[in-house]
Amino acid sequence: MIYQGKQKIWSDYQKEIPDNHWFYVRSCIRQSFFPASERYFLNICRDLLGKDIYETEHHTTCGGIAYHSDTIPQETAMTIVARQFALMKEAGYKNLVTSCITSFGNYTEILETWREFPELEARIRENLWKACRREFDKPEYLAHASDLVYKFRHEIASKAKYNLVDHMTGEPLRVVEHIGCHYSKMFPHKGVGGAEYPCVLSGMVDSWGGQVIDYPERRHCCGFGFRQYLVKANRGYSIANTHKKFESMEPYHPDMIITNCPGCPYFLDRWQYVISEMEGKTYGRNGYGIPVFTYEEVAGLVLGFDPWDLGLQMHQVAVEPLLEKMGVPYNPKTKYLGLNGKEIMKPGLPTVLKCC
Amino acid sequence: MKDNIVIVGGGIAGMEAARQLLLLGYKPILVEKSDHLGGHVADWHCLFPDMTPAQDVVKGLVEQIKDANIFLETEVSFINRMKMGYNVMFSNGVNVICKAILLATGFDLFEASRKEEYGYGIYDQVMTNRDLERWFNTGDDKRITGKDIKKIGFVHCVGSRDVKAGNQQCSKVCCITAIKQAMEMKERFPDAEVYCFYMDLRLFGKKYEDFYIKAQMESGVHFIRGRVSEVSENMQGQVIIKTEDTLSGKPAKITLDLLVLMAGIVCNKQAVQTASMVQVQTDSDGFLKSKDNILNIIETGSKGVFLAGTATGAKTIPETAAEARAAALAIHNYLVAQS
Amino acid sequence: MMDFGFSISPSSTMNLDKVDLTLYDRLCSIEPDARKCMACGSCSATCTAGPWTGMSVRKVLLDIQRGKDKEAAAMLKGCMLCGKCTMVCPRGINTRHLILSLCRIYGEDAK
Amino acid sequence: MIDRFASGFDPFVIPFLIGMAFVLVYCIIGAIRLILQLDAEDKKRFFISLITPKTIWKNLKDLFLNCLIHVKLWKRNRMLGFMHSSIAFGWFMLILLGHIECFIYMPHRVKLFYYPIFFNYFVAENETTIGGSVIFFLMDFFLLLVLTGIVLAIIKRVRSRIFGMRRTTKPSLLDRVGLYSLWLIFPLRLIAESFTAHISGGSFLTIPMNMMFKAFLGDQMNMLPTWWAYSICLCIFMCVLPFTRYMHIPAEMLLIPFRNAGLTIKHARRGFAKAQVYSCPNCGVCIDACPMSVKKANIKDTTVYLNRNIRRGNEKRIEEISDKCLLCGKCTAVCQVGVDGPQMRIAQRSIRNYGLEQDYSGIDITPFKEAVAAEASPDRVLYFAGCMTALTPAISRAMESVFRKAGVDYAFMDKDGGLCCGRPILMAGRFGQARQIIRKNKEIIKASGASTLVLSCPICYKVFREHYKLEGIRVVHHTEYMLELVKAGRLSPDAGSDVLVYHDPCELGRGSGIYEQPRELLRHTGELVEAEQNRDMSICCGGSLGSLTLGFDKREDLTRNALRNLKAGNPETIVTACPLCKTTFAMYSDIPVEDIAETVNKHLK
Repeated sequence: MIYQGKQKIWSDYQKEIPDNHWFYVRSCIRQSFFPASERYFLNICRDLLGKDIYETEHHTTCGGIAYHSDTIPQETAMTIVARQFALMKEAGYKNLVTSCITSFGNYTEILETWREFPELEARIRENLWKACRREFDKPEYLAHASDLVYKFRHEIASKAKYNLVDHMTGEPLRVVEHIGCHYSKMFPHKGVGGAEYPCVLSGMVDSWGGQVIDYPERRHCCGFGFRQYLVKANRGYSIANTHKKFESMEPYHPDMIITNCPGCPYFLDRWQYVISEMEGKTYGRNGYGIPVFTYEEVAGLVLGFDPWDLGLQMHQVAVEPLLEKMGVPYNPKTKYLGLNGKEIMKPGLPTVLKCC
Repeated sequence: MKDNIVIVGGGIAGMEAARQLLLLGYKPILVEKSDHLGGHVADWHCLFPDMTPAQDVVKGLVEQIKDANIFLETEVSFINRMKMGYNVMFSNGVNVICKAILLATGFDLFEASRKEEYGYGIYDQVMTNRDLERWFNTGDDKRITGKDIKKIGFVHCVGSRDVKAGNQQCSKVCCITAIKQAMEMKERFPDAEVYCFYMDLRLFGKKYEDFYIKAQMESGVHFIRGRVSEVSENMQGQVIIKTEDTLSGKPAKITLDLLVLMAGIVCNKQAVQTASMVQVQTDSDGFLKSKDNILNIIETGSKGVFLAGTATGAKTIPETAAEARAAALAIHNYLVAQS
Repeated sequence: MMDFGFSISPSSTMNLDKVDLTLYDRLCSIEPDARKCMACGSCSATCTAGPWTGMSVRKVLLDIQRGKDKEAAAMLKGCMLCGKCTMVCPRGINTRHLILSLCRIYGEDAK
Repeated sequence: MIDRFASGFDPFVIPFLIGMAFVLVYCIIGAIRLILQLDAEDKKRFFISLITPKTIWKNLKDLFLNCLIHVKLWKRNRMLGFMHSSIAFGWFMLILLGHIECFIYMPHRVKLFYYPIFFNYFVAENETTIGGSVIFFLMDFFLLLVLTGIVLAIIKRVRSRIFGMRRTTKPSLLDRVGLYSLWLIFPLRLIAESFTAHISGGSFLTIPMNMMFKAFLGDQMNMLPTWWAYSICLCIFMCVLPFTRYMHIPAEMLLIPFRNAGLTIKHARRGFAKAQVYSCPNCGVCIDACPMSVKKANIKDTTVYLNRNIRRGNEKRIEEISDKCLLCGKCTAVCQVGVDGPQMRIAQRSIRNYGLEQDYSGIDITPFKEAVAAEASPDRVLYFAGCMTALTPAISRAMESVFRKAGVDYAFMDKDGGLCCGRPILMAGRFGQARQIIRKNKEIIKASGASTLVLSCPICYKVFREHYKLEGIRVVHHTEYMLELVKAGRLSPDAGSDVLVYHDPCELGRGSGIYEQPRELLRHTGELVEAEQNRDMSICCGGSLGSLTLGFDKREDLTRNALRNLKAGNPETIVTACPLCKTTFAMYSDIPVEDIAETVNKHLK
């Protein structure tokens, strides 16, 4: 890869990200899959970086999953989104940051649609008024939470306790970055670095000491694809895509995968188990899988938070080999202890994939 | 008067060479076996890529070579090699001693009836590209006149790129001719669907690709990649052709009101005979053999014998004309060196 | 192995890096003319068996060039060996013998 | 005559006895093996033929005419015929007369196997023998006959062209041993008998020789060694015989009854096929006849080499030879012993292993059958043009026109394409698959209810006639059918002045025996000239489907040669009766080539 070439593209796709005062909307599925990620995002931003990030318990789903699964029309999704904007207006914020890539894509798509068809915006305004007597302003800036972490990556790096390097050899870790499709594939100029070579995650990896690996299927979808997974008959197609990605990255021996989408880490993580059961194949070293992280989890690890506080025990693929490589201390005995110190249940072990 | 030069063939190559030689101060002798000048082009209607009327091209040239000695309906009976040139005997009894001979003998259009499976001469509604041009010129052909023509097919590569027809070479101009004729037919029969059945589309020349795009965009010609294998006839006298649509990978059948065969360019058999009188052989492709196929396509192995035009292989008119000019210059240089 | 109620769908992409050309190479070694094909489709269009069995010489050759040996085999089974394809081939390929040779080298695989 | 030796024995007969015993045992065992290799049906047929008076008579006649007189060879070339029959018949007569002689004069010695052969050594003349001078004369006469044959054979070795053979096979080492011993046998016999002529009597040849020897040599010491040499030569010849081309002598004696019993080749290497292989005299007549041997190409792919390689078990060559052949059948037409080259080759092709077997069980012919059945009518003529005719639409169109002009109610069965007739796949040796196709086509034809099936393609015609067994349906080629129409007055072509030459397609002529009908038909339409080689000697056009391996580029010479042959009588048009011949000739011919249907149609109003 010619690095300068990518630099050139990145410079063409720069995104203006305000420094402070954000209205935060959470993701539906991340809260259950990666419960600590969003919390640590807020912790990092508020406590460590001292930013003003507001969130309200009144916000709902953005309707993205239903929209992408063809169960609601776009107007419905627009009205839901309009309500979030109204909440933001009511709270006095102008910058919106979303936790979820699909939300981000959904918001972007809606804002772009309104820009093209103002009459549609007027109708939604009317709908929202009819539905709940609220009014909204469009956000001045729209960002994904990873954009913020990207913006503050150097500050995080300066506070880092650990780096993305093999602490025994000093070699950088080989990191696969995977961007959610809806981040910039629909509207390239809305993402950091554009659609072909977005640098939102690779920027983090670079500044935290890791080495991003470039493999042929780098831009390929994780395989979730909403309908493809949600309809069981299509699930073979979903896993085929994930399988294709892993087959493609396998020769590069990645140490970890970093993602910024709710679905991707989940599917890249869980499908490794399914593939191992179906084909008897694992992609990590010594029978382990390749651990998959959200960007918040990686930031948390770098900043020295306890892995179990970051919720890494919720992953299917064991993270311990990576923690050892990075030199992050962890206590195997507390892996499955809840916040109250009591044992949360231990998962059963897969037949092929090594987990601990 | 300077030295005698005999030009065999009064097509584009022969006429253009004669024109240039006249300008150089020679008085060439031009023999043509048919009763008119212009060769195959004289039978044509319009020429790609600018739809120039073929008659204008031919007439323009004929006008400019009036001063040459032109023998129509005359063939070369025999040629004897002499010490300083050739003794050429014509079928009209004229005997000429000349220093240089230019073989501008042109090509034969492939006899479409030899590909019996295409049914030329067997089915009513099958014609060749030449027949179609004739119809453009005369407006008289029982296959078209007074018929309700709704579907027209053009078969590319008839007698070209086909070992079974004894000609492996590409005839170079049929792709663009087919597209030209397809568009012309579409103009005359706007309601008709026009299909081109091709193996490869070879559109190399100036503005040819524009023609192709125009055929797709404006005329809506359908291009089907597959070589026609058989033709049969139905009760209504329409022709049914069998081909494979190789892009969708399925055998296809289509009923047409008119089938036009793009007969290719093959070597003029008579030319081979004439050439053998001056020891000019045929190349492995069946056309006359040049001294060298890159930089010296004009000269032959025999001294004072030159070639121009499609005698050495399929060519377009501009290529032929350019070659004829080159030949005229080569003859001039040769004669200067001789004296 | 666990049954999840679905399996990994085969890729619709042809991975030309992974194409196994053993059969094609073997074919070319005994029928060098196989390389001559320009996929004009005359053979398939004229095929006597085609309308009945789906046989297409052009596709058989293409499948083998793309390593799709099974598909080619299925199609070959429908050939009636009438030789019409050989007659119409503009490149003069002895398609009939090519088919017979293919039928044979499938046997070599089994050994 | 009296015994010279009381014992009636001398050690020099031992070599002869060894040779004789060996060859007899070998041949008898071989014959039994071949008979056992026949399948049950063929075996039965064979044994029945051996006791049926008609076949017994035919066997005897064929054995006499073919093995002794070589009538076929006489027809081909008199010198060749004379050479072979003088040796074979002369030798046979020598043996026969020897026995007669022995029977007349020494009846008590007849049971000694060797005695009649070396009669002249063991007996002495006395006054009772005077009456036998006729036999002595005959003995000398036949010996002279054989010797002339031998002289011719030696000349033929050096100059085969005199005998009308341009190319012949090269004998193997054993062949040479056999050949030279055969040449030596008779001169030695002459010398041996001459030495004893003054004792045992002789005639015009041996007596003068005896006197001459006496004058030159003077003693009797040479007598015994020449008899030894004679016996040894016989021994050598008989011992090598099973391993040389001379095996054809005993093998043909088995092949003739086999053929007369009506056997066909059931197995590529056993029974009837093996008998054919051994019957091949390696004469090489088929080399000149083979259409592939134009310009000295493919000489080693002729039937004689097939037989030779089968005997040697060279599988690679067997495959090459059997796959290349056009199956035109000309080698069989010229073969002296009647080796069926095409059938032999198809048999070789049939035992090949294919990893992939064609299967047509999935073909659903119901719609086709229904469409045909919907128009069923017993008076209707069913016209099957065949797949090749789809590439020569002029033929089918001409036929349709002929039908219409003759007022024939016809149905064009494969106008929109039909199934293959099965002959091409049969030629490829895939019998099972051919049967599948035949079964399907048969169903369709039966469903049509037609009583006559007219075919345009001789390839189809042959298989329809031989393998379809369409009871109640007459199968005719369009040449026959049109002639019938003409004879019945339903067609009256006007005579033209065109000079036509008729090319006999292999499958129609040699394959189906139709030579006269097309000629008769053509005489109605124009002046017919004959090709240099015609009828069963006609030369294949080179387009045959029979050959599996012969590529397009390799066939041009064959076609041009066939065209040269056809143009011997300066015809204006070449007429054939096969779509494949037409297509093939049209590629290279400089005069028009048309099908007989087109010719006839042109001359109809």
